[in-house]
Amino acid sequence: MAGCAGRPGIRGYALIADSFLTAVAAFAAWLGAATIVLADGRRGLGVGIALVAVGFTAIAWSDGVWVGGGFLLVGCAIAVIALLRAGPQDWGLMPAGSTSRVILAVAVGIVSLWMAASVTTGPGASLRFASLAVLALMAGRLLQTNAAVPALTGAAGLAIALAGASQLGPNDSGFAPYVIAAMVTAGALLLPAARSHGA
Amino acid sequence: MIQVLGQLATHTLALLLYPGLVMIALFGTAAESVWVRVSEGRWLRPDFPWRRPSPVLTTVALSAMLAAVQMSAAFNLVPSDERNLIIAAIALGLTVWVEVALGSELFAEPGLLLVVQVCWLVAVLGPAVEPQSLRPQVLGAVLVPSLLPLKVASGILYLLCLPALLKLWPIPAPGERRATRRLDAMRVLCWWPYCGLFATLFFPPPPDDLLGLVRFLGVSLAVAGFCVLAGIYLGRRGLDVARDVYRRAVAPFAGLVLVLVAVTSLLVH
Amino acid sequence: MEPELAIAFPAVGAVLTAILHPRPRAALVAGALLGAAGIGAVLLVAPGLTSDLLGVSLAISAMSRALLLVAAASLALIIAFPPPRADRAVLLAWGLAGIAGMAAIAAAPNLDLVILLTLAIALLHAALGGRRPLAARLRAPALAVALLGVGLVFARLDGSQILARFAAIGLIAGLAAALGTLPYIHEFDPEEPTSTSPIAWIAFLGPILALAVITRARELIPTAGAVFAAMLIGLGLLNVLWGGLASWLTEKGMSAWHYSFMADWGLVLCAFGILVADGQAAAVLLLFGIVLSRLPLYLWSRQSLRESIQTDRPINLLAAAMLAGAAPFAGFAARLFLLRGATQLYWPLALVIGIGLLLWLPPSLRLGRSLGTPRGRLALGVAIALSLSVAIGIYPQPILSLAGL
Amino acid sequence: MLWLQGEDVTLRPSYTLRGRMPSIALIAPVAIPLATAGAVAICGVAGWKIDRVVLAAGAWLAIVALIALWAPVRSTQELGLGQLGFGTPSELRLDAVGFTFGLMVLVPAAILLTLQPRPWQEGTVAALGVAASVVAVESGGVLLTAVAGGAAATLAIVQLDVEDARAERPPWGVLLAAWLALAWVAAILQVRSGTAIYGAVPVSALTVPVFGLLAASALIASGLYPWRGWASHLWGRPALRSAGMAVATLYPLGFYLLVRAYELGDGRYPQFWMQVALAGVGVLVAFGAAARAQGASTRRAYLGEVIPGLGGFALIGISVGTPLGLVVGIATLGVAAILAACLPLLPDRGGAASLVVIAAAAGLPPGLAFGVRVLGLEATFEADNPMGLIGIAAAATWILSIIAAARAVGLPAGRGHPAIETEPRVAMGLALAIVVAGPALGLVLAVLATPAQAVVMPAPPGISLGGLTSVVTVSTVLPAVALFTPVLLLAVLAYYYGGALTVRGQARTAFVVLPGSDRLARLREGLRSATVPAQYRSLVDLRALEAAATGGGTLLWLAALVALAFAVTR
Repeated sequence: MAGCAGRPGIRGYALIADSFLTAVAAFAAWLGAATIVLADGRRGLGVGIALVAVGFTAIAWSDGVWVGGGFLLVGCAIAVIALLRAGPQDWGLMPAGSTSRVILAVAVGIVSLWMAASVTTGPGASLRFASLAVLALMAGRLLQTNAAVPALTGAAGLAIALAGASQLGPNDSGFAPYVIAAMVTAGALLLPAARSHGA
Repeated sequence: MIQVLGQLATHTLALLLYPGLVMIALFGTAAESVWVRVSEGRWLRPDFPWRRPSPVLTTVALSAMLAAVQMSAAFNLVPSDERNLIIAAIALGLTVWVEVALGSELFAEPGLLLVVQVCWLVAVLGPAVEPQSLRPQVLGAVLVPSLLPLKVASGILYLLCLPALLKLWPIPAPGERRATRRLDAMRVLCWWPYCGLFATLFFPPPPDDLLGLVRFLGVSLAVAGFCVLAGIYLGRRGLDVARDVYRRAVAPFAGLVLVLVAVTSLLVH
Repeated sequence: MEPELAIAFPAVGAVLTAILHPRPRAALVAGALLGAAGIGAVLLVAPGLTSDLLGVSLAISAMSRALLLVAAASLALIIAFPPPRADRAVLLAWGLAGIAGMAAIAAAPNLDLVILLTLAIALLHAALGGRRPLAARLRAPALAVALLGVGLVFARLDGSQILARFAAIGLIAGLAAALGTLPYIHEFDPEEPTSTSPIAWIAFLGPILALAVITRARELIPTAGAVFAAMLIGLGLLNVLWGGLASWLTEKGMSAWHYSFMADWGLVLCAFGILVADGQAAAVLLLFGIVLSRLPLYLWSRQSLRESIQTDRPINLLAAAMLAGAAPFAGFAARLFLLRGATQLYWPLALVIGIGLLLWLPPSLRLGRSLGTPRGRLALGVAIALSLSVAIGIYPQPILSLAGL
Repeated sequence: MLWLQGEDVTLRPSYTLRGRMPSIALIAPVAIPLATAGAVAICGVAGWKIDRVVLAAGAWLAIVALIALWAPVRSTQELGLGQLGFGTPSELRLDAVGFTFGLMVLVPAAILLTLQPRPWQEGTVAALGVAASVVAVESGGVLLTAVAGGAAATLAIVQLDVEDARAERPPWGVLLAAWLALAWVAAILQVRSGTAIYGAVPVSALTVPVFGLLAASALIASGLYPWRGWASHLWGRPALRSAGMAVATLYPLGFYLLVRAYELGDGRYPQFWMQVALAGVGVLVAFGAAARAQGASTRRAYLGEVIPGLGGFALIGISVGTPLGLVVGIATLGVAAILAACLPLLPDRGGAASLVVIAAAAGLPPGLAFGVRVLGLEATFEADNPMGLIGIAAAATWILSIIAAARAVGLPAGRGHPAIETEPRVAMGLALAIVVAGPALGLVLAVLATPAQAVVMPAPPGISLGGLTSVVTVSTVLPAVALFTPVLLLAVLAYYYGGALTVRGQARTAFVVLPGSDRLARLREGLRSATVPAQYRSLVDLRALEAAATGGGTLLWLAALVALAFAVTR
């Protein structure tokens, strides 16, 4: 439970870490995750995963993890391209009967925000918020869907969030989590099942 | 080796002669004759037409011999420390039931007879609990005031059980068609061990002299006499009374003796 | 560089075997050679010694090494004595892939990588195909990853003490979901090939993953160590009860096997929850039993289960005894350690576990009979599995030493 | 300590050959049956029809090895097995207890393996079972005994199921429970005192709960219940090959634990009332067997109650807590061991063989069974109160068993087990040996039982039990040779020259119907046929439960998470 205390990476960038930029990045990540939850179409899922990746990349860069963030972007780019190159290209945002998904997205966002800002202490609130929100929303998505592409996109989102969350650790975990996350993100949507028609 | 051979000879004589087989036959024949005389109203000449003894009779005879040599009769050839109450009790118990091999239908009220047998065991073994000794003459010699009530109660229970165990009660065995009684060879074998064991357990051991012998025989004959009288009495009162006596009186009394055994051992401790 | 090789050799072996699949003999030879090389690397690993060749500090603990070796032994047993009508090349390919993944998990320096690797393995496993849709195959493992991730995040947050407890919940629930034990039982289709079914998680990948998660979790949340252990024991007892009863009473034979794995895992969780050396020893022996005894027997019994054959030969009854953890098989030694550990911890727990152990017999008899009448090589394979179990049961010291206990 | 009446014949230490026997040889009585099992399996697989010869040779060789190991030294020999991995070092130990119980296992097993033909698979398992059983009694500590005893139980079950899967056999779960309980005892002893080696456990470690657990495991392991236990169920099987082996290899083990418990407690059990309770159980076991025997419908059913009856008396003797009681208890087990070999060889028909077996089993004077029972009862009276009351109950039980035996003479034979399994002459010979051994009671006790007693319960100074011709007790002397020899000779003469006993086997009603027995039977039947009431069946609908648990339902998973959170935040 050392948290961020005593971690030079965070201590040095504490101000930046909780600046407006990281807050926006964290919000973007949540928005992306919410989009993945709310969308059934490939375009919607692509935008969602892109937002998640951009958000976590921004937070990583703000924390000085330039290479790791870069890997995330590359992996995400491959995933988005894979999504947009196969299958029917539609948005599928908030189809009929999405009320529960909307409630899930909002509720998870609020609870994560409360946890990150009020229940927990120390710097890195944006990262805490983003990590909790995206992990929870991706889990919800994976439990809710019966289709392959949303499930794989959810798995990709999980990978990105896990890589980002690795920065919360007391020790510098290096770029390995980002590399694996990038491979998982890209690989998930390059799987044959992800190329199948329909989402 | 000599010692062992000597012991063998002594025990063989005890088993075959005194207080073994010969004494069993003499005492038993006399007692059985009296019983038949009293119950039939006339003397019957004991006639034992010689035929090979059946395994059942042989077993009863061996058991009776084994029980007899455990008694503290005067001039008993078996050394006093080599006598054992358990052997006597179990051997005598055996004599009652060997006939079951021929068929349990030979027994009237087998359940009741078993209850009586257990009561008799309580009377025989109960007094041995507190002294923690199974040497018969030691139990006979016990005159500690705290143990006397138990000893007296056990003696009474012993006497009450005897008529049933010797089958002097009026409960006829099913399928017994004989109109008149005759000498019962198996009972002949049991009179002496039963009566002698009473004299052993509930009276101080007699000295090895003529007076001691007379005293022991006297007590044994008195017990036999009691059994005969009790048998006659029960016979006169009828089947139901006999059954009730053993069900409603003897069995609870045995329970009381058992309680006495427990209480005595607790108090003495 | 042994950890890297321990991962690389089986991984390459898996790829080569898959590529050479049209030529089975060549595929088997290539896979066997590279697999053997990988195991050689595992054997050469000095437990705890870190290798930083790829910029990532990799190290394999003694217990992980022991589990990797037993997984390899189990795979060798299955390949050498394959179930009827099984494609050995496919079995070897996926087995080697699994061992590569397990080696990676074992060598991973932190829980972040363990979770990410688990996600990667889950995706690959889901991509294998099978009778269930991909989303259904991915659901439980991905949930496990999410729960483990949330647990990890909570473990790293500053604030109230309760956060550590939430972290413990996330890690335990995530582990249960990854293994497929109660309450996160994976959807099971009896007709699905073993390599694509949840059995791969509960019987092959599970042990090393559980070890990685539990050992690292203890370091992560020392303040919630007692809660963590208590939850392990509670969940373990729940699985013992459920697994035993369901395995005994369920109608489908294949499901009975599935539940029996859960019952075994119940004991393993209890053992991990008992924070004394005996508990760890019990866990190691029980995991050995799952991988080296129960998994091969399950694979060998699938054919007779399909044909609904039930036999009562000595080999069936001995197999039943082995599955039930009766003496002199390894299960009895494991139970002995478990009872001793529980006695040191809190003796009523030993009583509860002891009573629970009796639940193994009825299902084990059923499972043993479902083995049918193994003939030829299969009979030899069963005999070897039985002999190994007896050897470990009578003389567990070498295994415990290998595991650093 | 061997005593001739008044004459000390103690073996001088210089007589022994201590040190001449390499300790590794202690493995021989175990290794030989193991090798035999391997050889029998090879013969079977190869199709050579010599497996029976191999079995017989192996079994008898194991006996020879055991005697050769023990006889020259007659003192404890140990073989350290090092760290097997069970926490503390394990060891094999051959002392008088191990030797006596080893013979109890090996002799009947050897007789049965020699005379009864069996398929090679059964033979292999049987030989393995014998080996496991010998390890159990040769082990130096509780832990190894638990492992080996559990193995013996497993192998006995396998053997019985292989012979006939549908026939009655001991419930496997119950046997496993017994040995698991013993394993737990070992674990507790190791935790409390750092060792579970019989000779090294401190007396304080054998607390009342630990002993209670050990006693429970012992009673369950040998099926010592007042109701019908596995030792009597087994004789209802159509074939009696495996039944005899199961009784021979398993039945003594529970008693072995109770004997070793004296060693753990330095010659006594933790509390006197525990001895009384165990002796009470012994009376109930013997009484239950006698009660069932006197109501048996066939001679086979009667013979099925012989071993439990003797077991009850052995338990009484062992529990009394005096050297005499222990010696007699062990000797009673010896009689049971011979009968365990005798009964399976006895054909289900009338005749002299069955008559002699019944006489030997019932304890007719002057047989060995009679002598040990007399001494057993004597031990209860000579022990502290209230053991004497137990003695009275035991005497009454004995009478009931005599009634049962007498009644059994005229019972129909019952379902015949295959004639090829039977050896009437050998069965009669074994029974005659029990009867004829009556006068040698002192010798039997001195050679087999007294040394074992001396290991676990040192007799008070100046008191000796075993004599070659007489048995000296606290209050009396039983002149076994002097009293029983003439009785035996007279009996032989009388029965030889006497008339024949002509009893026609016929169905007989129970001699006495014990009060409450029908109510008990009804209660047990009611319990057996108890079912969940219809209106509650939906609560235990396993199919629905299974569907709910395995459906991968999101709600269930979330609910489980919430439940966990709730549990740990309380």
